[in-house]
Amino acid sequence: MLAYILRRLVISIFVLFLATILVFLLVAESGDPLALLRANPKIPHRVILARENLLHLNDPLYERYWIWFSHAIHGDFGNTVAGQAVRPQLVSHLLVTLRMVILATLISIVLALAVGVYAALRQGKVADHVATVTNFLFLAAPVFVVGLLLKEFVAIPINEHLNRIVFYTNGEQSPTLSGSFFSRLPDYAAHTALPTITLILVSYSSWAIYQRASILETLDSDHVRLARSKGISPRRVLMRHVFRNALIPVTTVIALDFAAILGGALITEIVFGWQGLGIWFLNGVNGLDINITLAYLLVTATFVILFNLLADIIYAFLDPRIRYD
Amino acid sequence: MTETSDLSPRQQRLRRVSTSEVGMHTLPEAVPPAGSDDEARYGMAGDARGQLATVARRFIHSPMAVIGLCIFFGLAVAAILTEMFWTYSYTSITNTLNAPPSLAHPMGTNSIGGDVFAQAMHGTLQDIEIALVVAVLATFIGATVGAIAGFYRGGTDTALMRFVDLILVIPVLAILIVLAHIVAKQASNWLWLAIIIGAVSWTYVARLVRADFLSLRERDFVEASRALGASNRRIIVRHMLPNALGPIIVNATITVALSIVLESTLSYIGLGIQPPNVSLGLLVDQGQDSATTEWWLFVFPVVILVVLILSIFFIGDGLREALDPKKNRVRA
Amino acid sequence: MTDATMTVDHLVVDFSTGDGTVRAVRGISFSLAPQEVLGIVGESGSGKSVTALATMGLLAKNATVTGSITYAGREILGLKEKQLAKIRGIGIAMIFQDPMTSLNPVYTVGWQIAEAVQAHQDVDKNEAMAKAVALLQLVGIPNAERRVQDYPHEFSGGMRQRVVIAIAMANNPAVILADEPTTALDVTVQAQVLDSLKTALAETKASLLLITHDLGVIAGLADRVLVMYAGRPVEIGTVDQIFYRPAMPYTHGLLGSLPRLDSQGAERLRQIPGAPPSMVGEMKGCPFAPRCPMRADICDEQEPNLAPVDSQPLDSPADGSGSAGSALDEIDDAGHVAACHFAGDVARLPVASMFPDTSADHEGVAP
Amino acid sequence: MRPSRRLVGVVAAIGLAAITLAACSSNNSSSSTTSSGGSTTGSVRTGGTLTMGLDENLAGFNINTSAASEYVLQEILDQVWPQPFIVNAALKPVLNTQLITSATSGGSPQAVTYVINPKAVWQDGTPITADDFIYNWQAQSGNSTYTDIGGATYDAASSSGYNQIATVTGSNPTGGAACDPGSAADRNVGLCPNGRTVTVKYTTPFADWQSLFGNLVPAHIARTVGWNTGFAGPAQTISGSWYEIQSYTANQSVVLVRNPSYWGTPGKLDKIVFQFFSDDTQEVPALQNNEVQLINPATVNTAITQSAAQVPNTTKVTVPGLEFEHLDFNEADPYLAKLPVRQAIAYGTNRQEIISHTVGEVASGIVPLGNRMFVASQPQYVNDGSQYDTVNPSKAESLLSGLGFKKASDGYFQPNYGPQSGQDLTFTIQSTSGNSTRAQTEQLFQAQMKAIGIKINIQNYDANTFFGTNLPNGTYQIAEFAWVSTPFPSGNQSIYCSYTSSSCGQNWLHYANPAEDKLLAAGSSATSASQETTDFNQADKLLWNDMATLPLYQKPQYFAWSNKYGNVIPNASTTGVPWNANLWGLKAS
Repeated sequence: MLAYILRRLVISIFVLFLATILVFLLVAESGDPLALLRANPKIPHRVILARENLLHLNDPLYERYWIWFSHAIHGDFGNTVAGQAVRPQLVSHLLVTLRMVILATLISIVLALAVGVYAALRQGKVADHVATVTNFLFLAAPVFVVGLLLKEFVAIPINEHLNRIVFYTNGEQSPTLSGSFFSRLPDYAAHTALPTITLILVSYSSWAIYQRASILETLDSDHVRLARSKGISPRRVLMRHVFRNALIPVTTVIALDFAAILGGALITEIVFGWQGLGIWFLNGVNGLDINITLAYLLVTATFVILFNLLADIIYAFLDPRIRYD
Repeated sequence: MTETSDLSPRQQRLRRVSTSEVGMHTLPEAVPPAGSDDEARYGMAGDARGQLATVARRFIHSPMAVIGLCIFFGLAVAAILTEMFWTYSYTSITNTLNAPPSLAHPMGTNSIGGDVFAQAMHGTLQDIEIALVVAVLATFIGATVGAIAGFYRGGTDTALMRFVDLILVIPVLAILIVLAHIVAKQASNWLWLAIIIGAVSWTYVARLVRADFLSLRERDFVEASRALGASNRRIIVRHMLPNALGPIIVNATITVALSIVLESTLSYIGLGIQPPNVSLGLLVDQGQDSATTEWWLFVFPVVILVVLILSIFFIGDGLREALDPKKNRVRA
Repeated sequence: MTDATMTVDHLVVDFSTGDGTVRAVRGISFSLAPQEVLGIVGESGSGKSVTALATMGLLAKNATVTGSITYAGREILGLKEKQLAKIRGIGIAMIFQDPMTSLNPVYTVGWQIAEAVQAHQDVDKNEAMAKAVALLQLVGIPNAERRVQDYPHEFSGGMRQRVVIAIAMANNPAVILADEPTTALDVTVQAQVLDSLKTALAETKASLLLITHDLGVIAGLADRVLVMYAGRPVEIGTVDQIFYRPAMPYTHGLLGSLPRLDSQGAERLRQIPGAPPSMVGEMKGCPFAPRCPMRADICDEQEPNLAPVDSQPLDSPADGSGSAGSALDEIDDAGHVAACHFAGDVARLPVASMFPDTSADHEGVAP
Repeated sequence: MRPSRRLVGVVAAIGLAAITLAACSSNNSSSSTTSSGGSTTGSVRTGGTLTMGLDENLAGFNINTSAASEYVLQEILDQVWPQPFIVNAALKPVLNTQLITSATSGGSPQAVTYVINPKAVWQDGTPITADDFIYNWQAQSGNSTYTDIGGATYDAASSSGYNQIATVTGSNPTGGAACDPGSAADRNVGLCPNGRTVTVKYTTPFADWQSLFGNLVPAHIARTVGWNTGFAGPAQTISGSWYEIQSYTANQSVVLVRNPSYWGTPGKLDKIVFQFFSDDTQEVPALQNNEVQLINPATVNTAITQSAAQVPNTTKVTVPGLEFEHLDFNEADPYLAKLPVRQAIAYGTNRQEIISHTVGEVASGIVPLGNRMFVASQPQYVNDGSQYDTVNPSKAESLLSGLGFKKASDGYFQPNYGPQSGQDLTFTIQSTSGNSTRAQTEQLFQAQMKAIGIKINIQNYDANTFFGTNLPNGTYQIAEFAWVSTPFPSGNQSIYCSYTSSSCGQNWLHYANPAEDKLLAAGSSATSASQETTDFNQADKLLWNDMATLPLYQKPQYFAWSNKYGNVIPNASTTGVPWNANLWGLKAS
């Protein structure tokens, strides 16, 4: 198992390496990040030359990549086009994004499993139809639509109705926030609620549909039939045989979707004005900022890879047939 | 996951129809049995015409799928008719500014007097156009790559699948943003948009087809064809591909829905369709600030967008069930 | 038979599917005496397995079951899952067709047997596990003490089926339903599994409902045989009656496809042409008629009911079939019923002589 | 989404914006100078907090560097760094007398003398002296002999004006003390760095001298931490004005509190908080939620104004801004090179319709702009293009016919020469993508041009490509974007002087007229404000005659704030609304 995971890790890192080259080339070839400065005659030419040197813009591409790469493996992601260090920015934006993503992922998983099981057990009944249509609705609604609808038609009316702020619609915390962590918690919660709910709604739906199908499939399986034929209680059949086995495929689906959650977080951040990785990345791309783009790529891909490795471990734990060797 | 070849134990069991980003949607499919009835799985092998009739009959018996089909074609036809016969075009500028829905303007007008109905219908058409191009492109590339990887295995497979993995470790939306930025410099043409969305959407089909091919190539009829001296190309195209057709078709349908999601998201963040052209995502973006005031600028595009995507998911789901022989299996 | 362990009466099972209603079982009645072995034979799709699953209450949700099933004199059809659980395993146990899929892949074999033990016996985990080891030894698994810790995928198909048998006998059930217990196995291990099954019967003194399409298995184990076709029993009788006086052309066909050690000379195997009818929708006439060499107009009009078979020669002596002569004469027709308009005539024909001995129609091989 | 809407706006102003940001903005000196900017809204009490929404994040605090030069930072620094002149709400620079007791310009060559308030000190107690002026000049002079720490090139957002300065010297240290000798390391030997009077001598006259030395960087800090990247947070960005930066949370907020070392009249509010929004359209919901109490979103449209209108107890004001949209004609194009074609387009463009369909919906009183040097809200404004005020399609068509262009059956004119000979006369208009007002303007323009027989295609690009590549490279036919006018018109010189000269870097029009060059040069070096105004207005008249560009309208600025606060006075200049934030306060009820 360890050998397998190490092998996976090595291959993942290799893929990641390829990805950085690809993205590096794409961004590098897409234009001159200093074009705006150059177009401004008020900026002394020497200022632009200095910036070029800082960003190594005049070096050959392979050399620029090597400079980036040799620094990046030591945790130094270089400077932004504006001349600031990338790393502190990366860390601060990452912490913001993780706040939403971790919470949303955990709740989505629980919600998806619950809704999936419930719908499967009520198969064909009204509850099943309601759950399924709801799931499909959230599956079909793009993230920004869900976010906007929640903001405009749920959060603001509630706030107005109660005449106090229950849901903040912008930002990850109030600007003047101070005090101990616990005294700040209610403010965090009021800011985090809407974006997290958005992310949950768009994430859970596909998993719930999948979980339902998986449960139905398992319910119909030979081994569940055998389990039932033993005369054990229906509850035990459900928990020990149906739910337990249905979890296996769902694990993979959730793991594979982690990249998608990060993509969804990007849009959610835009809708709710969160200064997370997504907005940072988008501004980086807009500014042809290679180092920001690559840092985002590196950190999201690393999370995806780690999450998938975690899923592999859980998978091996859930399914004894899997022996990674 | 990054290493597809090692996913095989799972892939044998899993056959997800889609993995998407933006919406992060995974339209799941029932987990197929661990048995070996792959060939019959989607019922496309053998007596094609008879199977087709069966599939069609099953599809028609699924109310959601039929509703989805009606809505989808209803919207498409309405959009085409609007384009041809409606008083206003999506570029029309009238002197009725910010008017709520009325008989003359069923969905109201925007701040420069544009007819929202004409724009929403043109946006719908634009979305469908893009989505169809994406689906064709992604399916073609994906099926080709998957077929080659699954058929030849070995080094070819590894190289191709590593490339597929590239797109799995990064959020698809992030790749799209980078690509859209480059494309935007060339031209803000919807075809370019379709091409880049297609360029990131084919990997799922590739994995799907590859997994199918890995199992198909061990099958008797492939062995037999090989023994008879059929060329690789012929074996792939004439014998193996038809057997993988079911999942490919279902996946293509889902790709249509997902590319609308991607396109509208890109348009929402300003990297997709550019004015004066319109797409539903762009209309939502333009209307979002008006959600509570000039609600018609926001609500109509949102509803059409969601209904359009939903209808395609229903079609896809219906197709999947219709093509799934387990559906009608009776234990005996 | 009031002393029957289990009775099935006018059992009808319909499945509603996207293609319409599938009439899987169209009325079957039989009873099972204590320690009796009743074989049910028929092609795939003839409703054998559905009958067994209906008895256990294990059919899918889209199944509609009517009729009556009693166990120990009690109606069990329509019982709630909870009540059924009290009968399953200890009253009626089941052995499934495909040992590759019928064990839960995520639990050890010992765990799964112990679970069955604990379902009806008030024992702790260790005792249950000890029982599991004993059961595994009984069904002939070597190194049982060690192997209880193994997962199903670490066992071969034959071994797994023995584990399933061990589970079935864990609570000494009164009835065991064995649904094609050897079909999915290699021929070489079939005999071993059958031995395990016999051991199980000997240990538990259970009645056995043996579902198979393998007439060889029936011949070795069964007391009585029920032949099913298109969801209905078409012939019921003792093993001798069925094997030597088949009164239904279909039974003839089945026997013809079986190599017989008791036949003399180089008799060719015979095939039943065509395929079983679709089970969707209503049927008219005898469902076997399209494949029947004896088809007459009445067959298309009227579906024959089960009726006692009168196979006494119309005028003695019987011609041609003198080879088995004296043995045949000893078989009486008591309890022998068949659903054929020409049952009597058929029973008088030499076994398996009705169908051509061509093997060309490969497609139509049953099952 | 729309990050960077404001950035687009600022960027649109490139050259001018840099000047504006680097130089012109300053804060008003005292309460008495608010006269023409609007009335004070009654007495306010001391204490309280106001949170204002800003729509960009910061890239450092030294606004004089190209990396950090942004509008939002100016709004913060209005109250933090010393501002000799403050542009008031009437768009006039006014001396900040709490900092500089007098500033006079005169002589030949031009010399400007500033007398610094002897009590003026930085937050850390270091006096504000000539040294700060010397250092700020050196850093922004563009002269390679002056370098930042480590020998790095000074990153200056603009060297305009500073590069015309010959020397900056101090005199009259506090209390009649002797001049410090200065140090070679600080490059102020013999310049009397501790002097409280500063004399700035120019090599060539610079009419807009008041625009220099705004956002004065503390020299003693900068020499230690570095000009370019040293000002990363509150620790280095020490105050020399009313408020100091208490905390800065990247991408979140900047919190200002009263500067205890301030020598003059202290600010009223205890705390001013600036909260950053990644999308300015979210500012209205935030106002509604009372998350912020003052907003000035870059996006101004009906959606914003209408939803803000639903927020009770707030004042909403729309003010014509200094930014103006215009059509830019590239004369390198064989058809746009013809004056009649440009005139035809100008006559065919219904500017009134464009206004009423776009900005007119949110702000009343916006008129077609008739001047490129001054906007209508400036006192120097003259409408030089009145003949184009009303649309005149027949005139447009006759101009095109006059060139020998024939109107084809599809209603479009067809040129009789060049690449489009015998085809419909077609131009592509381009602008920045993601800006709905510009997109709508283009659509209206397209329809209006169709009416006079010119086919228009629309093609927009991201700001980087549009401003960074397409405009400078001249790869456009007609462009639509904004210039930012300032109280200091000299910035216009580099836009309209002949493109053949290397100093006319923003003349992307391929426009060249020696008479224009002369007028612009005269205006920039004029020694009196009235002469400067006359010269630039004449230059503008000439541009109308040559129809170099077609100004469309002033972009309105939108402000909304809670009625609980008094003395909030919108300011359309790039100084921003916090120009008098030291006077803001909760109304005394």
